Amino acid sequence: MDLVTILDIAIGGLLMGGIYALLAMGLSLQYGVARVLNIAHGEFIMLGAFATYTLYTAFGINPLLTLAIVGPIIFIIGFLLHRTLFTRLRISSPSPGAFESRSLLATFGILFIIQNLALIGWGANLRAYSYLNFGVNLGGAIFTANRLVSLGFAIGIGLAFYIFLVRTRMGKAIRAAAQDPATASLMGVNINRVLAICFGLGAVMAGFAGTLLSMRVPINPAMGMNYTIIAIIVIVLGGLGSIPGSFIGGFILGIIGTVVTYIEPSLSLAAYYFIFMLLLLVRPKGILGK
Amino acid sequence: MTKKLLFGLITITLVALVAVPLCSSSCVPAPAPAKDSIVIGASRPLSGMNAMIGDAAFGPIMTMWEEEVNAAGGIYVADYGKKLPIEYLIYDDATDVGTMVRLTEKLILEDKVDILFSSCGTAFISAQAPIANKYGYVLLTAEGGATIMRDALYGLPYVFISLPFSDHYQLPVFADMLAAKGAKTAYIVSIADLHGVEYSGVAAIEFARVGIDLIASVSVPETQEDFSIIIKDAKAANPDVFCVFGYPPQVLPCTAESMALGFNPKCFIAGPGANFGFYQFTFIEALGPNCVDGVLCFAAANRATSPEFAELYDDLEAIVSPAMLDWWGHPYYAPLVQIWQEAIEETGTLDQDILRDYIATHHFDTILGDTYFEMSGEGGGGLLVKETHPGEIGQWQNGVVEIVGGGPWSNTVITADFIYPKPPWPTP
Amino acid sequence: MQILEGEGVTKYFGGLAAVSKVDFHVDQGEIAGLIGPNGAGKTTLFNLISAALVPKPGTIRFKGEKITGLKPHKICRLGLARTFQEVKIFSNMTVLENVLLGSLFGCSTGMSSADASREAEELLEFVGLSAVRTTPAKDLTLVNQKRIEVARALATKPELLMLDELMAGLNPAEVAQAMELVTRIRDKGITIFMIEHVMKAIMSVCDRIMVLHHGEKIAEGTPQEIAISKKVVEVYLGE
Amino acid sequence: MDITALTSRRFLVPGLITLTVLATLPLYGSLYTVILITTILMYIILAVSWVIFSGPTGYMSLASAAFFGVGIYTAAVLMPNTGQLLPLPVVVAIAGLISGLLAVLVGALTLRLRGIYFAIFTFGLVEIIKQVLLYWEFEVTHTRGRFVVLVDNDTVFYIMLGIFVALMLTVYFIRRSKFGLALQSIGENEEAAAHTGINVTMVKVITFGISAIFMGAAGAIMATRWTYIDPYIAFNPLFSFMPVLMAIFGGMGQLYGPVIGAAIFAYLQETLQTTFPYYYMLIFGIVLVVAILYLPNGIVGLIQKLIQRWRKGGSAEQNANT
Repeated sequence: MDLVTILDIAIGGLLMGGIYALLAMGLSLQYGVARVLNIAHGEFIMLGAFATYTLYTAFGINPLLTLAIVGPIIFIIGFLLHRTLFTRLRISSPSPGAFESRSLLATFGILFIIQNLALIGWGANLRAYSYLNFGVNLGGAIFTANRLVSLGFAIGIGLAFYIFLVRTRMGKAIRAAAQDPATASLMGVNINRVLAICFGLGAVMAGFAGTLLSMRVPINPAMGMNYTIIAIIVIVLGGLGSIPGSFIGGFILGIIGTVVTYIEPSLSLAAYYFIFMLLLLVRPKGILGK
Repeated sequence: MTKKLLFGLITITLVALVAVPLCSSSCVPAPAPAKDSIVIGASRPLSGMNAMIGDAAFGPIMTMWEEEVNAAGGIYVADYGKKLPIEYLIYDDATDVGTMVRLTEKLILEDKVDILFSSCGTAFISAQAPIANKYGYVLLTAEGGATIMRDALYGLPYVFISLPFSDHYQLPVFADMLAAKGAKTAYIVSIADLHGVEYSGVAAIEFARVGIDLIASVSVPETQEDFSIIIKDAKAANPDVFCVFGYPPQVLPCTAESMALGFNPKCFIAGPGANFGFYQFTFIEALGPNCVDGVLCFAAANRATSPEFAELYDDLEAIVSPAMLDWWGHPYYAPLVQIWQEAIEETGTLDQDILRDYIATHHFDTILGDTYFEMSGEGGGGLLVKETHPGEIGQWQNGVVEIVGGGPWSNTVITADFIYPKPPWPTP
Repeated sequence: MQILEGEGVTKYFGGLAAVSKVDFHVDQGEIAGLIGPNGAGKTTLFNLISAALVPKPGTIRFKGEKITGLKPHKICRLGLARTFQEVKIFSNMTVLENVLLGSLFGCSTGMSSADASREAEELLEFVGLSAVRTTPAKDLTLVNQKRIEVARALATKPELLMLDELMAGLNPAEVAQAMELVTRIRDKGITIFMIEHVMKAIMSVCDRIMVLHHGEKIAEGTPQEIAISKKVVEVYLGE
Repeated sequence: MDITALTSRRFLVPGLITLTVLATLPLYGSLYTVILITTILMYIILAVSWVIFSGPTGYMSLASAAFFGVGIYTAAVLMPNTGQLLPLPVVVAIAGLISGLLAVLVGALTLRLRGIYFAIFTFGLVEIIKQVLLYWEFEVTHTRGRFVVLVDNDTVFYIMLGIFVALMLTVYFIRRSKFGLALQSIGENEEAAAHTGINVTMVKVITFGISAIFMGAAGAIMATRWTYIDPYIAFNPLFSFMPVLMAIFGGMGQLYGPVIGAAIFAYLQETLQTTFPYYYMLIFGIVLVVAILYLPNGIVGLIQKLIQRWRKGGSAEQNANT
């Protein structure tokens, strides 16, 4: 194996992992903090992808600039969804377990609703566009520019979010809520608002991932489920509620995926699940789980 | 109080949602029909992954036919002594085979539709064919076709397959074209499903026949997204011919990566996917209308094939976006409705057995020209004969899919010469 | 004869030793007590013995046989039963069913359903719960729920019964009843190993007492010896 | 969860009536009603089987599609349209046993995982079986999809009904047995159960196996309805999620919850797909969300509330009379 191949696999893995990490951080916030296992996570990815597609092809807005438009819109959708639905569910549920199963069911409903609305709005057709689709040479290994840019944004968004969590008041409130919602609310944190913000931010990250994905993957209204599954796997691998865990888990899964594709593509998905399940048996609480 | 009211309201709604259709469908006996329309039933993927195929392929043909027939007052059916308009009864199978099977049986047993239209996707048709056959409903299949289905036709007298597929007669034609140009090596990427396996398998046989070496045949799972490693591997192998036997989610990323990584084999074939308008539209913004020139696809006809095809595509373009035009499937879906119409008008009945025998034994005059099915033995089903095919292989040239390959029979219309090697990918 | 012995029993949680190199033993037929301030590692030691946790390193022997590494249900069937500091009953099952489970599953020798029922009834009589046998366990008072636990443990036919703070949260009259129950159990020939905070109780019923502090055993002896041990007094006063 | 509810006497008479109504269905029901009820029974079997294990133990299993799929595929292999190798009931039994064995193996390996970790592991199981099977079929046996023999609709219906009855009887006998008591105690308090001498792992693994047997059997019989099987069709993740949704929708507090939940869910889906084909997901989604908001304990909660209200109304009337 020569150096270029190693670079191919290593950087290729990072490129794949970057998107996975972004996908997973969003879900990690929603599940790790707000305790909503959002099966409709992929639908927010789809919304982000379609929004970017439409803004780019219809209005010629640079796909990367659409992040600024997609972000606030999806945040509002997510925030309101939590305020109107999940807050009520949380208050009316007798136990955290009951809340989890009820919210799981509710997100299935949301999945159906969003997907159907997308079908009505955009039609069932597959859509794709080409943006920054040229090769960039990194030490002999060539990568498409749109993937490198995606990775850059994924890391940037991840870091910005981490700083937000560590440095800001709201970030601290979120971390407190993740630890123990009851205590956090005793300490004067407006827990419902914090959880709604978490849910909204989680949706935004899904939307961002959708924007970045749309630059290189054909999109359609039914695309979401696969990404939801990837995101769930990553957060489980990383350890529930651990944002760094999700970030690292994303990259690990990306590299595993790339390595197995290199070795035997037809078994890549099988190998992928096998390794994941093996890791889970060795570390039943995820890589950074406690 | 409001809570109580709401609670009651929801209960009533839930009960009503369940009870009303139950009653309307089973409690009230259907009145003896005074026939005033031909009811055509179909279980189609209106949601889920296959919706993107169904919506673009047979869907618009169905819509156009309904408008055309009903504008003319309907189809004359001698049994009823009058013209009957057509009426669709379409259910959503949500891209689930189990649901499709059940809804097909509902259409047949409960709705007692006059005609059954095809479901969408090879696996779906494979499951639908035995069901339609069991109840004696003629099934002219649309989006799908495979060798396993042809093999099953011997026991399925009511089933007629229209769409051409791998060895019938796409890949043999393709292999001969390559041999004529002196291609020596090939590299295949295929999706791990029955379509990918069939095409890669048949291609291996056909390539061997004409002396093309198969360097590699790589199969990928349906969720594979990153094709860079495979394209890099292919580039290193430097084959003359590169084949992507997958769907748009594989075909488009493979094309994009090939462009970006500078992989430009002498021949690049991809499908199904490259035969659709959106293949070009994906790159048109960045690279101009000639963005995918040189890429080959499975395609039968274009506007230059005949005035009828020009009209068909113009009509289609009036109701769907040009990105949805399909140069492979539409030429075969459009004749389906023509065959139905002719069979009903000529036999003057909606009786499935009579219609089946008529379709099995007659030649039809459709936009394909002389159109007929080859029957699989005595009690078998039909396969649209290869001599009906107007073409097998297309190539993007100057932003248009030209027909560059077809069988040596009279219906074939080659619209342009096969360009080999393909021109380099355009640069932005 | 020693029915239970531990050698160098140790358990770390993260970097913290909850139980550190503790050697201990319980003699056949005695009532042994385990005391110590909060967080001394008493319940952890019980959990190690009953195999809710696995010591690392250290070995525990029961009736001369090594039991470290066995599953909890195996240990129970060997004749080592326990109760819990925070009651763990089967809340939605009846009192009788709670105890019946012990007779059905807790013994190494199989028992017919009829025998098991009869025995469960007898044990309910023994702990004084016959009147509420068909009541769901969750509807009982704390003291009665603790009695269910004792009866359930006894139903497994133990040779050694470990009681984890049986008397915590009980009023003086109830404590007296519990003490009486403990001696009655011992009179049945069952060895008892108990954790207790109620000093008066433990001093009066125990034959021998061990003292844990910060996971280490700091003293051992008869109640009288413990009462005057400087080390023990320091620990308790220093708290 | 209390699995006594369905097995207690007050359900005996309604149960027998329902059974009689169902068993004679082909005599008076339309051909399609038989097919629809077969599908609904399939969902009920999946949901109830899921609840048998996941209800008392609290493990959220997403392996249903794996067990169901193994059943489907077993039938596809043993009953090709080119010549049935074994009689249908035997195939159904074999399929159930293979699924059950698989569950026992998987259970022994994975029951130490808890919560979402277990859920995702079991979901991975579905994918891994599908992928390995794809590899095996395409690269080794070179099989591209399998056609299954067509079976008479009434036969399919009766076998499905038979599986359903067997499932209900199993639940009944489990409940009455020592084993059922142990299972219930694990649901109440696993730690206490272990220290009371119950081999909790064994009980859980066996329960997991039993629930898988019925899923596999239902899969085998469904294969004959779908007629064409490939790994994608057999191992559809939908069948992992559906039983969970149906059980929560119906309410897990009582066993009749998943039965009713599955029935309503399946029927609603069918109705919407045929009545509002273009808006089916939208309406279905709204119904789900609304139901979740206003029926916190599922359909069971609603029924219990109604019964309570009715009883209260009844007693109030009595009081007024005296």
